[in-house]
Amino acid sequence: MAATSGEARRAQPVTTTAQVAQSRDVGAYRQLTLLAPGVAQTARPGHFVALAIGDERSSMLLRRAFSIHRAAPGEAGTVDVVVADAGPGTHWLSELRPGDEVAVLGPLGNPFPVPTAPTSCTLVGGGYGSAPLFWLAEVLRDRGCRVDLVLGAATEQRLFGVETGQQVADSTTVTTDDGTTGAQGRVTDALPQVLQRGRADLVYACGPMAMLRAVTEVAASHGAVAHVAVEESMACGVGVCMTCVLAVRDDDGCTRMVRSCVEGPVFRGDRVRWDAWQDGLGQVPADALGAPSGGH
Amino acid sequence: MAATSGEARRAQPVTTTAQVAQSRDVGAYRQLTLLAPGVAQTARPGHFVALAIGDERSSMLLRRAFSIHRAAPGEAGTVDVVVADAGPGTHWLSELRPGDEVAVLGPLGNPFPVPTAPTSCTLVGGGYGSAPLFWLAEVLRDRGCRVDLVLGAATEQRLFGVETGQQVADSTTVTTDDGTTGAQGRVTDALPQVLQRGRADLVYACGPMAMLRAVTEVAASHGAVAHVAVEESMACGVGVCMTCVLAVRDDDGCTRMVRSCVEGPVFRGDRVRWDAWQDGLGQVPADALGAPSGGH
Amino acid sequence: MGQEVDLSTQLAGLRLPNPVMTASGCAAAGRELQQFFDVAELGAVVTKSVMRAVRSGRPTPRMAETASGMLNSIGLQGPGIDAFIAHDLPWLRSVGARAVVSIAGGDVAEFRELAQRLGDQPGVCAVEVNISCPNVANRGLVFACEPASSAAVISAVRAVLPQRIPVLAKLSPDVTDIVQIASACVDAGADGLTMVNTLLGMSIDLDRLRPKLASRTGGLSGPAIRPVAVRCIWQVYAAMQAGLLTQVPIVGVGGVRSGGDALELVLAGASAVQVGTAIFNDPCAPIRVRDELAHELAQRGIARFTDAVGRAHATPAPLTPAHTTPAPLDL
Amino acid sequence: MGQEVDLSTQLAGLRLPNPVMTASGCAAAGRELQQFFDVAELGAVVTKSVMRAVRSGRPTPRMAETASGMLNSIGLQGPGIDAFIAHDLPWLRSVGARAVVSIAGGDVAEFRELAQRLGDQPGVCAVEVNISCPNVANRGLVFACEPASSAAVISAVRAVLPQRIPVLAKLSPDVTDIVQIASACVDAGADGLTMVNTLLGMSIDLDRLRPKLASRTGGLSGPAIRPVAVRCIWQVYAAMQAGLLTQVPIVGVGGVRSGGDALELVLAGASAVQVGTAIFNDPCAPIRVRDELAHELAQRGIARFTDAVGRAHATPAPLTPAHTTPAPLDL
Ligand SMILES: Cc1cc2nc3c(=O)[nH]c(=O)nc-3n(C[C@H](O)[C@H](O)[C@H](O)COP(=O)(O)OP(=O)(O)OC[C@H]3O[C@@H](n4cnc5c(N)ncnc54)[C@H](O)[C@@H]3O)c2cc1C
Ligand SMILES: Cc1cc2nc3c(=O)[nH]c(=O)nc-3n(C[C@H](O)[C@H](O)[C@H](O)COP(=O)(O)OP(=O)(O)OC[C@H]3O[C@@H](n4cnc5c(N)ncnc54)[C@H](O)[C@@H]3O)c2cc1C
Ligand SMILES: Cc1cc2nc3c(=O)[nH]c(=O)nc-3n(C[C@H](O)[C@H](O)[C@H](O)COP(=O)(O)O)c2cc1C
Ligand SMILES: Cc1cc2nc3c(=O)[nH]c(=O)nc-3n(C[C@H](O)[C@H](O)[C@H](O)COP(=O)(O)O)c2cc1C
Ligand code: FES
Ligand code: FES
Repeated sequence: MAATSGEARRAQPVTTTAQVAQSRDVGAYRQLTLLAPGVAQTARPGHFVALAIGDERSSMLLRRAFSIHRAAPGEAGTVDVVVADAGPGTHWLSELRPGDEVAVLGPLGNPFPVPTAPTSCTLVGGGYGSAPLFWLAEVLRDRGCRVDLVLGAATEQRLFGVETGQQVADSTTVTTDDGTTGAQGRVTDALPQVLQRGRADLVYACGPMAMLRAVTEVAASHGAVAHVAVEESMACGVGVCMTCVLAVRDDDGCTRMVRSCVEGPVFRGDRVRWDAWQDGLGQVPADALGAPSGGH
Repeated sequence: MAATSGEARRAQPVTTTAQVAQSRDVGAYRQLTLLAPGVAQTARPGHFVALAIGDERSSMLLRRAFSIHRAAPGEAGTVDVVVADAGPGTHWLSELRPGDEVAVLGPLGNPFPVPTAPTSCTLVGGGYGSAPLFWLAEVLRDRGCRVDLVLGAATEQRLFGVETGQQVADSTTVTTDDGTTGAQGRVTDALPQVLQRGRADLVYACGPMAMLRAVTEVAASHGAVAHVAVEESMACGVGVCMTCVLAVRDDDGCTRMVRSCVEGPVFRGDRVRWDAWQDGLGQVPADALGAPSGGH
Repeated sequence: MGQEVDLSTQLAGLRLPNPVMTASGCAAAGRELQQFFDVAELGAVVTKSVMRAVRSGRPTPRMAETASGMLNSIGLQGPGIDAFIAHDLPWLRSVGARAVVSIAGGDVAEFRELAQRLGDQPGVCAVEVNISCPNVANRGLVFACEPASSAAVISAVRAVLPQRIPVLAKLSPDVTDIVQIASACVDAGADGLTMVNTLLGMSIDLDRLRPKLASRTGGLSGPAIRPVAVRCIWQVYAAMQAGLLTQVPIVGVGGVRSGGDALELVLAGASAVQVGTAIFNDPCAPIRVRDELAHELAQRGIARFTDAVGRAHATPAPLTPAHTTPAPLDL
Repeated sequence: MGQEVDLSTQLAGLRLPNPVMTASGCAAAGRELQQFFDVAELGAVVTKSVMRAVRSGRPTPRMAETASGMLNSIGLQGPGIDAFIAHDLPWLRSVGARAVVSIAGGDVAEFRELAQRLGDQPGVCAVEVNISCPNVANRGLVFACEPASSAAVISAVRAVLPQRIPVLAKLSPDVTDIVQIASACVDAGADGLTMVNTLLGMSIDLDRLRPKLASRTGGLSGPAIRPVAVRCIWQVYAAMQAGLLTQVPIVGVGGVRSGGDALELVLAGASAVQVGTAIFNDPCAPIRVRDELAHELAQRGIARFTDAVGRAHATPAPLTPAHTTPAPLDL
């Protein structure tokens, strides 16, 4: 199994008001380029930002979390995010125009751990879940890794970054549920072949929970370790509210309800208690530390 | 006493989404030109509109009321309002830019009653309260009336429409509390002389309650009738909520708590129970119909 | 799309073409809204709570805006029952609107008298009893705060009204145990429950350093309180399902601004829904909510409104053991 | 401008440099916020309610956004008192923060034990007793819903804590008569009252047609509930002024997002203010609220924070008879 570096994983988050430098449609999504040098400086692939919706009079109090698609440090210091218009908050963000302002909090969470030595890696993205993978691919390639990419979505419009993938990865495989482009099927249908071809030791995945679970299982059956970025509802993003927990086994095999915002969002797939997660509900396993719950 | 026409006073209000055609600073205020043909068509001086703040996710549920400064019927059909940035709602409105949309409800309320025969009229405006008076002045002049204007404010910046006044009225007198322009003092200091000079039979006033009261008294002492536009907090603007009431005597001398949105906002000054209004509180006079209150 | 959905609903024998009503005190007696849409198209118009005598209400300011809500302290200003019967009821009949008449009183006798007066009036579809008003005999404590005084009012009203007129008890959320109050009302003969009235709230004027409302406290309404309304409806509906109280229809009210909001109350257990404060933002809100509700139901493939009532009480899918086939992606 | 104002306040013998605290459960034990500002600059850090044992909390989703608010159902996930004493308290001491430790229990014995453990720990400035948790012995009814069980918890805690550590009883607004509960707590020895905890609420997922929270109901917080918090503070403060219960300081909490919001609670009667949900919108909210509060006071010419406490209770100027001199214009 490949060693991954744990150094300097968490970054010092900052709160800042960013100007929107660009906003453009990319398939079914909207890509925002935000001027946020303080965030861009320390961001690494897998970090996320939390964007506030509206001003201090907004009826939507909670920030929305977005994987950083790409950060360009430097004086201008931009951070790109890819937004799916899924509800009122993301809708508000989708309508931002260049020059508008948005409050940004980040970089948050733990980024993808990267191998210390050249390793063969397969990156799997579902829908907008591919957003952080291209930057990760570049970082991995810079370290001498082989990178194979698998991108899937329900339909062509909901794929993100296929062209970029073709530029940054050694191979790019595309699947769609409806077969509008690429192979018809799921990413996990294509994954075994990609893993075999690339002899991957490491798998990185970002997308819906059901996909992450399946990717973890396929990776394991091919002797690879999966690092998956989960997406739990988060109220604070910084570790103070305990809304974003997930059942995860620690080194000693003990299951704890850990905060995905600060102890994740990237977890080793084989540590996540997938059996406790279904249909949008995250159960507290009976053997978890401090289970069962009572009180409120 | 001059006869005023009561015909066709209330208009059929409509709800519409208006585009902002123009937004510009005028002294301390912001003048908005809204494309609202349905409203412009039936509006008359003294009518008001109620503007919604933000969209269906706004935390500010209640509309804000604004006197119509001027309505230009026709195909384009514009309505102008003059907005003082006094709080979060008016601040939001002040920041609207051409092309933005705002929900408009109007025309609401009863306009200023206009005399059926040529009459000498004095119009008194305090601060942005002068906004509806210039259009009124034009209507009065069209009917052969003499129009003297008295405009007052705390300071020069808070006067509205002095130049327009000089164009549309027979005379324009300006007062400021701090003497930055015009005579130092209040509108009621200047009013007696204007009334005498113009031999006014009718006085129209719009501004803060304390001013309206004083104007009513000065008018009475000069044998003139005052029509004043009051400004009560309004939740609905259309007569269904009962928040906007004011103690007013009817023809028989009986005091009732009447809705200023539909039975006003223009009242005969000598009918308003000024004794029941002080320091932002509107009391229910003990002799009012249905007083005293209990319950909730 | 909307046309496919059967919106009709049943409230204790009263059949309504659709479940959307105005909330008491937010639509006067319907006349002013007729300028914007035909109030006869609503499920019903619930009129402002009327008392025996003409009332001038509370001093002003009577309202204050709050975050996603507002406070009001109108003080039940109104013309009194005689004028209501002489002017408002006939008008509602003349336009073909279904009238649910809300009544309020300072003591049981006043409630009884109001119900008596209404019992033989044509055009009264139902009587909603606003028990969230102060009981003059009990230090001004509102009736709805105590099971016994709530029950006393409801049974007095039920006793004098003809059986064909359903009695809806309108409950206050400001109680420790709403199921207890609901239970007392149902036992006393309420044919349905309207939930909820406003929450008691207050707001301070930071310039004048005093309460914004002349009456200091007022009723909090609007989207801010919707989670409380949903919870109250849920609790009482669940208690009915569990057999803890007799099943009667619930009329949901509190923070409904859109068809989706209305659906939330319905899924929690409401057989009809009232629109209140949202009218002040949009005078067309009640009829818009009706149309949006039809659309929301159609989108979800629910052909009959009544199939949605209480639907969220169906237990969420239990967690099954780990299995390796992932659900189809819907990215 | 802010510097001119003396922000210090007194809570039952505990002197704080300023009145702004974090709200329990919204700042963990302070460590995460230290990344954004120095928590020692706050009046105090109120820690997440701790129980005897480690607790994994409730299933997810544990939160839902609502209009100007949110619902949560964390279920008091936490490390248990031993780990809290071993890790969190020493950290707070190490950075010089004032710690108000919130405790929760399923029965009186658990509360007592927690207080006992904390009594001899250095760095405990005050203990806040979260009585809004279910009483396992009483069908899970929360302690704060009944005067007797509230009093039982408070007197047990007060009895075992050294006198120098003030006990704050944290009340639930979900009661018919908050003055009654406040009174019971003060009689049982509470040195102060924290008002209010969340309101019980619920939200339905319109796609899944089931409650959004896995635990169905949850606590409603945020600006939406501020009018309820202000009203509760006002009622209890007024009752104290009227001599109906012993005067103790009130710590206000509920919907504070800005210094102006904090001032609202203060004018209603709060001697200190907690910031909760607003932290999720802005992790710097507590320190920003402190600065904004200083500014709001300075703007109003109030040189000492304590002069603002309860100020809105001064009766509004009575209406004097008609006079003809108008007040100066301020257009
Ligand atoms: C670590 C992380 C990274 C993410 N990266 C991206 C990304 O790159 N691009 C993207 O489009 N979306 C991303 N999401 C999901 C995104 O945060 C949600 O789509 C968004 O919060 C929905 O907000 P809304 O107001 O549009 O929807 P609503 O459903 O109205 O939101 C209501 C509340 O639920 C929360 N919520 C709703 N859906 C989700 C969700 N899927 N995940 C977490 N919280 C949710 C919201 O934050 C909000 O608090 C990410 C989420 C997480 C946790
Ligand atoms: C008939 C009428 C005509 C008006 N014409 C004008 C005009 O031409 N230009 C102009 O600038 N303003 C006018 N006003 C006042 C304007 O409506 C208020 O300034 C505005 O509502 C304040 O909103 P806000 O959100 O900025 O302030 P906030 O104080 O935050 O408002 C909070 C709530 O109080 C109400 N409110 C606050 N101040 C007033 C007030 N002075 N009068 C009525 N309600 C108030 C608001 O409508 C809102 O519901 C008029 C008011 C009325 C009733
Ligand atoms: C201005 C106003 C007046 C009200 N008057 C009454 C009333 O007379 N009788 C009554 O039962 N409820 C009254 N209510 C309460 C509403 O009917 C409704 O229960 C409450 O406002 C919650 O619904 P909403 O959020 O849709 O407004 C009033 C509410 C408002 C805002
Ligand atoms: C996520 C979350 C967790 C909370 N946990 C606790 C808790 O453990 N103990 C407690 O007394 N109150 C808890 N509360 C309630 C808050 O301390 C506060 O009383 C309430 O949220 C109202 O204040 P706010 O509107 O500023 O959030 C919690 C609130 C939230 C939002
Ligand atoms: S989102 Fe608050 S702890 Fe993770
Ligand atoms: S503002 Fe509603 S009745 Fe006048």
